[in-house]
Amino acid sequence: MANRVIPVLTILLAILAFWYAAAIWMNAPWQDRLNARADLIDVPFAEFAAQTWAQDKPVLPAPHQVVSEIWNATVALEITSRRSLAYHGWITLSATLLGFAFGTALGVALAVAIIHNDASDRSLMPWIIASQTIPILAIAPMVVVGLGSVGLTGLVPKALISMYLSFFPVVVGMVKGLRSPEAIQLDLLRTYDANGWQVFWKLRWPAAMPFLFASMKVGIAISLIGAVVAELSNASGGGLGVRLLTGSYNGQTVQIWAALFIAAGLAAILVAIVGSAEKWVNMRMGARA
Amino acid sequence: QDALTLQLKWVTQAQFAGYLVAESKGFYDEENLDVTILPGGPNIAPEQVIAGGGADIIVTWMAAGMAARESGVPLVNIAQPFKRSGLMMICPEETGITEVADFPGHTLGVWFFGNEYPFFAWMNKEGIPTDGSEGGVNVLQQSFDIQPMIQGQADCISVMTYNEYGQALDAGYGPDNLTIFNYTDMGNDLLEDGLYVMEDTLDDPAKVDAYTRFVKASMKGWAYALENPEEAAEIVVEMDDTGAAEYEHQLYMVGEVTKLVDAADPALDMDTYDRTVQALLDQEIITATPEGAYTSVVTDALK
Amino acid sequence: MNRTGLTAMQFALALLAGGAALLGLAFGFTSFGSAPQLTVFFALGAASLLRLALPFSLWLDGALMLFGAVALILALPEEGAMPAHFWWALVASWAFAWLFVERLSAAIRAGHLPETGTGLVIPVIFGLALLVAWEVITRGANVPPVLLPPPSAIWARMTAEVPTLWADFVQTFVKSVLPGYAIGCLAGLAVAIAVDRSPFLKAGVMPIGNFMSALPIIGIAPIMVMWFGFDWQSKAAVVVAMTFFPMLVNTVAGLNAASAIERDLMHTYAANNWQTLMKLRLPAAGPFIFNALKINSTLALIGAIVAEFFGTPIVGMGFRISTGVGRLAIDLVWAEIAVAAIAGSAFYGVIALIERGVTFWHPSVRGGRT
Amino acid sequence: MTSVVSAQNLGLTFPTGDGDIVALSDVNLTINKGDFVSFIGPSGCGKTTFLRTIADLEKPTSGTLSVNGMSPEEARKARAYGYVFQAAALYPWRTIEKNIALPLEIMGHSAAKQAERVKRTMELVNLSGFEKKYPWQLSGGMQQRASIARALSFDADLLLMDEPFGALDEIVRDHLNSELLKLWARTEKTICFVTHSIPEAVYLSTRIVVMSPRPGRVTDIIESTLPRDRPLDIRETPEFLAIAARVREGLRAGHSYEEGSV
Amino acid sequence: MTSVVSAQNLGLTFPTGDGDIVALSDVNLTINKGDFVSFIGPSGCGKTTFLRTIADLEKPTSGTLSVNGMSPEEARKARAYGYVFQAAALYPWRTIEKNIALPLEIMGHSAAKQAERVKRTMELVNLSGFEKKYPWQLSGGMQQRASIARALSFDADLLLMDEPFGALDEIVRDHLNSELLKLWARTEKTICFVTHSIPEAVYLSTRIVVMSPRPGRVTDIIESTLPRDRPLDIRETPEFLAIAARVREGLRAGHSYEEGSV
Ligand SMILES: Nc1ncnc2c1ncn2[C@@H]1O[C@H](COP(=O)(O)OP(=O)(O)OP(=O)(O)O)[C@@H](O)[C@H]1O
Ligand SMILES: Nc1ncnc2c1ncn2[C@@H]1O[C@H](COP(=O)(O)OP(=O)(O)OP(=O)(O)O)[C@@H](O)[C@H]1O
Ligand SMILES: [Mg+2]
Ligand SMILES: [Mg+2]
Repeated sequence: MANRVIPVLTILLAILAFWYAAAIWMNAPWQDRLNARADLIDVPFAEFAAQTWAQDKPVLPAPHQVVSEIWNATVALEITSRRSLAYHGWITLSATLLGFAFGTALGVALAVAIIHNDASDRSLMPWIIASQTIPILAIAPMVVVGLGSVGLTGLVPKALISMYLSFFPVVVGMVKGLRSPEAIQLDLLRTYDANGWQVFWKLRWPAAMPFLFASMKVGIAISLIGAVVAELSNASGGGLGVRLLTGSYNGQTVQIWAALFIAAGLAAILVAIVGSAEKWVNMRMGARA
Repeated sequence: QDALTLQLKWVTQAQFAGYLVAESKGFYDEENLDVTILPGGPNIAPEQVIAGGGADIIVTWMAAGMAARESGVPLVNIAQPFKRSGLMMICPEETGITEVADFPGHTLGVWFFGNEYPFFAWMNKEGIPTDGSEGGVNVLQQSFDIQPMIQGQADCISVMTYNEYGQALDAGYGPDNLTIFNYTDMGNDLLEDGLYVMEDTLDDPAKVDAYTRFVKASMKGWAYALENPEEAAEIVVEMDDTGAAEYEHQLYMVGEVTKLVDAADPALDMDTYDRTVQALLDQEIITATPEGAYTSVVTDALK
Repeated sequence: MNRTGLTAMQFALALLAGGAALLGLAFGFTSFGSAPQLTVFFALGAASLLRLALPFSLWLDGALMLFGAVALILALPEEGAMPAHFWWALVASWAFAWLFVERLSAAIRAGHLPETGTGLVIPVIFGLALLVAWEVITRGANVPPVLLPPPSAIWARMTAEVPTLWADFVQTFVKSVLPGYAIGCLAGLAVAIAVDRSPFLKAGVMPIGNFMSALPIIGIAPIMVMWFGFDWQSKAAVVVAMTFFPMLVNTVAGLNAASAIERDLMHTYAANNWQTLMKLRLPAAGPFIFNALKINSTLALIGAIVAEFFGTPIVGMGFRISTGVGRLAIDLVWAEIAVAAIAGSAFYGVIALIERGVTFWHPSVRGGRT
Repeated sequence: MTSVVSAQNLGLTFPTGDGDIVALSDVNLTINKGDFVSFIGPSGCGKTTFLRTIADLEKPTSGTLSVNGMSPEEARKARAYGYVFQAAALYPWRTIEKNIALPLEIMGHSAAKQAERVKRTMELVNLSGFEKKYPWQLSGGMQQRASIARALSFDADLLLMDEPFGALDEIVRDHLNSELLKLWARTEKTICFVTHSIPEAVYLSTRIVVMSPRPGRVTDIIESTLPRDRPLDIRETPEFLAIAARVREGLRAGHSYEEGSV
Repeated sequence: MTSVVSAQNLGLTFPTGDGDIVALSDVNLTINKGDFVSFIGPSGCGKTTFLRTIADLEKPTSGTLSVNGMSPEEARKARAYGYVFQAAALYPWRTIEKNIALPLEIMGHSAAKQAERVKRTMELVNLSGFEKKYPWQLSGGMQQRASIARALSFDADLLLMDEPFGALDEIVRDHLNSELLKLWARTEKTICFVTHSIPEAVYLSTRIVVMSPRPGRVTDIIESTLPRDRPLDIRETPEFLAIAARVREGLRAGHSYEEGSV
């Protein structure tokens, strides 16, 4: 354990040190202006550094500023408060989870169609790739408006955008996974005259499990990105994306960073949850420890 | 109760205090209206929302409304509570800009997304090219804050009196170290936050009646906000879903916005209207003088 | 299989196509003569039901699909909603397209038709069918063009605005995406190689790298604009940040892909680290590196466009898209989206081609499609 | 005697990118009930292909083939045979007993019957006690035996075995050879057995089919004169060595020293 | 005679999750220059481990081992040996000739010398004409020969070969066996050779080391009385069969029929 933790801590410390130094450097010009205006000259370096780490709207907030913003905006607030990042995190999380569920279902369905039908294999794959080259942020507002005009608002449009991003890794992974059984494993079932359904459930599906989980890990992280992007185009209802946006429009850099870190934490937790599900399934499937 | 949906032009803030107060204080209920207020944002075009049927009434700038009318969304102005523009361009004194003639060769920050028309109309009037050619200005798509000025990425930036200008004041800028170009004072203002509806709905007397009651209640809201700025600011903060609105800032904004709004008279001022249309035509933002782009049935009914 | 030589699915599609044509003929009877080409299509489509008795070439299905689509688009009314029986034409030609594609791929699989060439026809037909359906539904159901313009309007706008589109493409793709992509990928590769030398660094950097690659990196776009200014530099910086971690994670995984025995071999030659890296581990990492290059090719474009939403000089695909929505120039927005999709697909395609050339030896390239 | 497998002028050609490969050409062979037939021949001579054709995993391109008097496809659908592949091909996510139960599940046997059959065949291949283990927890030889158990579990009368003992060392191989002989003697199954080892072929078979490549064809069929009951040390008898020598001759004749044939 | 490999009380234990595995215990063995030593024994008895220890791919946990009078590490750095792995381990992105040239590149030979050596060793293993092919375009046997050529290309005096002919059929194996003997006779190399086949071990070796597992140890060392010059049919002589029988005895003694040993 220790030989895993120590390197990570070392690197984290290095990053922190670099960050504090960068904060001094990047916030210095503005601090100079402030000090000049307040007729403060020859500020000792230690004091100057402390000043740059305590600006209201710094170019680069110091780590402790971000941490205290996160603390103030989560633990220190009622969870139902609209200022609470926990509240906004929950909104984003629910869109993420719904979008992830849609995306995984769609991805698996497409993969099944692709491996079972030559025509869909040939016709779908290039367009699925092309679909991912469309800048999602560009169509997100139109999707929100379009769905709004047919009465779908709130969670669903966000979830659909997150689905649009997250189905892709699932299709790609599952097509690979469902095709991963070797010829000999398929031949074996043929000698038993197994039907298509049996081939799917007894061979292809279990063989695809590792691929499914690998792509779900990518997919859930991307789902979160999708939800954030959708919120950038739809300020109503809140969410971490909205906090990023309003933070950006009000020059509230500390707020931006805090929202980013909460999003990062969410992503890490979600990936970890999928990872433990994977471990559990692996155990049930008797994989090597 | 008649259900109406209002699409705001921007995020929930005191710029829309009248509507938010009217909703919060129950003025709409008194008029037997069930109003839903949808906040906007940087990627939401109210014109697109109303064209898709997502709203009944929108708040937008006349330039954007007229441009939309030409691209096939028949919007009609039914009321114009904002009489003046809050738009300004500010230049820190370090840039050495003191008058319009100093502009060429400098970088100016401009908001797009339908907010760029007044600027281009102004430059057009001054004869300053904006296409990057010799003797012209460089135009930058500016973020909705004052960072470009603080970081020196733009020499002059766009601000609203009631919003970003406040941020500039907070940051230690002020009239003594800024050159300020106020669009209204220069006579270059184009009509801002008006209320627009789809043309075909005006054929329905019941709808017109609902609009009339809506405008009436909204103006009551504006009047209330004018008299009780603190309470109005609190209401705005309370109604902001995102939790980003700060009381101090909203209080400042209420104070500034109420200078632009005439709470007693929502009618469209024809002089400003004509000037706006002319500027849009000059700038080729629209190609023909619009017909039927406004109606006074609503405001007349209130008289 | 049955007497018609069709599988159950093809048979169902054939019935659907012929049936829809028959219904179109029946419902369109009252307005006979208003759209002669459609009536002809309905008649021919209904006649295709004769396949129950006679052999019916798959090319006839292809011809019917094409004829139906063209007739339908020509017959679309300029104004107002589309007559109800037109919808049957859409259903019928869609079914013919599907049937054609099914039969075509069956023929390719059975070896009756060559893979190259005909294999390419299928995705093209799918794309065209999508465009036709889009055109017919937006125009036929009178979807407001400010919500979703028909492809014909988008195409008209594309051809009319070539200089603008080109300038935007240069600003976004050539100036922001390509340098950012190159820097991000190279940096990821270099750091991966450096990190790989030290187990300590690897143990420290990898969990953080994995964490970062799961981050919504898009969120840093406003920060980058704040740091690097409005021009392409900030966009390139976003692209660098977005492409760096996938490359790092994949390369590190790839450098471990060489099997123990392949490494032992190097050990028996007393090869030094550099030799082992160049002759074994980097080549073995090839497939992983290309995987990252492919992922990054789509990420890079999205990153640059998103960053342009937070401030730009007044050129660029993201700028045009965001201001286009504000001006309700939705057809221009879609024209930009089309350019982005084409550029992105081409970029992806080029990388995939290079991958085929460089990692020719990998089983996934040697056999079967990718 | 009834014929279980009967091939007349059987041919099979694989079309490939650079020209056709004639994997089988003009094969004539009849295998009767209770026969133990070994196939031997250099790599690529079509041994596996012939077994796969019997199993309806490949379609002949010429000639006729019947299995139990039916077409191979009908025979496969009637679950006429058990196939032991060259590799064990166990499913890694199933325990050994589940792997052995797989064909029974697919053929829809009741749980009780499955359990009973699995128990019996696991005893037969000497794997009792390893029911709950996963394939990777077993040595290569044990995996191979599990795959044999799987093929035996549903008690088909025809066994097709493709180098089942390839991965084992000589001692273990000897042991399994004699076990297989005992099973065959007890159950009267028909067995088609592919091997590279001449002693193994001679020791086990009633008939040895020698094949040769390019194109794959049968060059010799040797009837064994050894008694059915064969102790291990029969392999040092002159009779055994004579048959082995004949097989080696046949093999050497079919073997060209061109590179492609390795 | 100088000793090339000399092991005293050599032991090697692998620590694993569930207890240590003693792969080698108390191995005493001296291999002299020009010896051809075969290692034979059931799966898991430590043959590969012993070869890997000589090659400095594993570190002994007890006892001493010297190679050419040096420590194994020094010997490896001096490029004292060529190693043929159980699997061919060719790099798929290199052509056959590039694969064979790999050690020469690493050892910094000139291009001309590389070309000459590659040509010579490819001829030796009978692969001429396949220079520009990629590994997957060759049959398993040809790949195995390419890996032998690679080990020969830089002309080390000690060859460590781990079941090099495992994947080949009997005829090809016979052929390569005699080729290897010829090479050995011609070049006076020292060869350590792992095999599962008793006839192969007897046919090739001057000495046969019989090993047995759990823990891996040497149970018997049989000196061959066969002459150095060995035609293929020496394998039918009584002398040959006697040695083979003795090896089989030694092997059987070390072989327990518990499952784990399969
Ligand atoms: N699917 C295939 N496509 C093309 N050629 C094939 C295919 N399967 C086998 N062949 C070719 O058919 C010939 C016979 O192959 P087969 O596998 O039957 O040989 P084998 O006798 O079993 O050899 P081995 O002893 O190596 O198992 C070979 O030349 C092989 O290359
Ligand atoms: N890296 C390792 N970690 C743990 N145990 C190992 C390792 N390598 C080998 N062993 C164990 O050491 C023992 C000897 O293995 P080795 O590979 O030397 O056997 P072998 O005689 O070459 O067998 P085979 O004939 O199967 O090649 C085995 O029990 C094996 O499980
Ligand atoms: Mg075979
Ligand atoms: Mg070994």
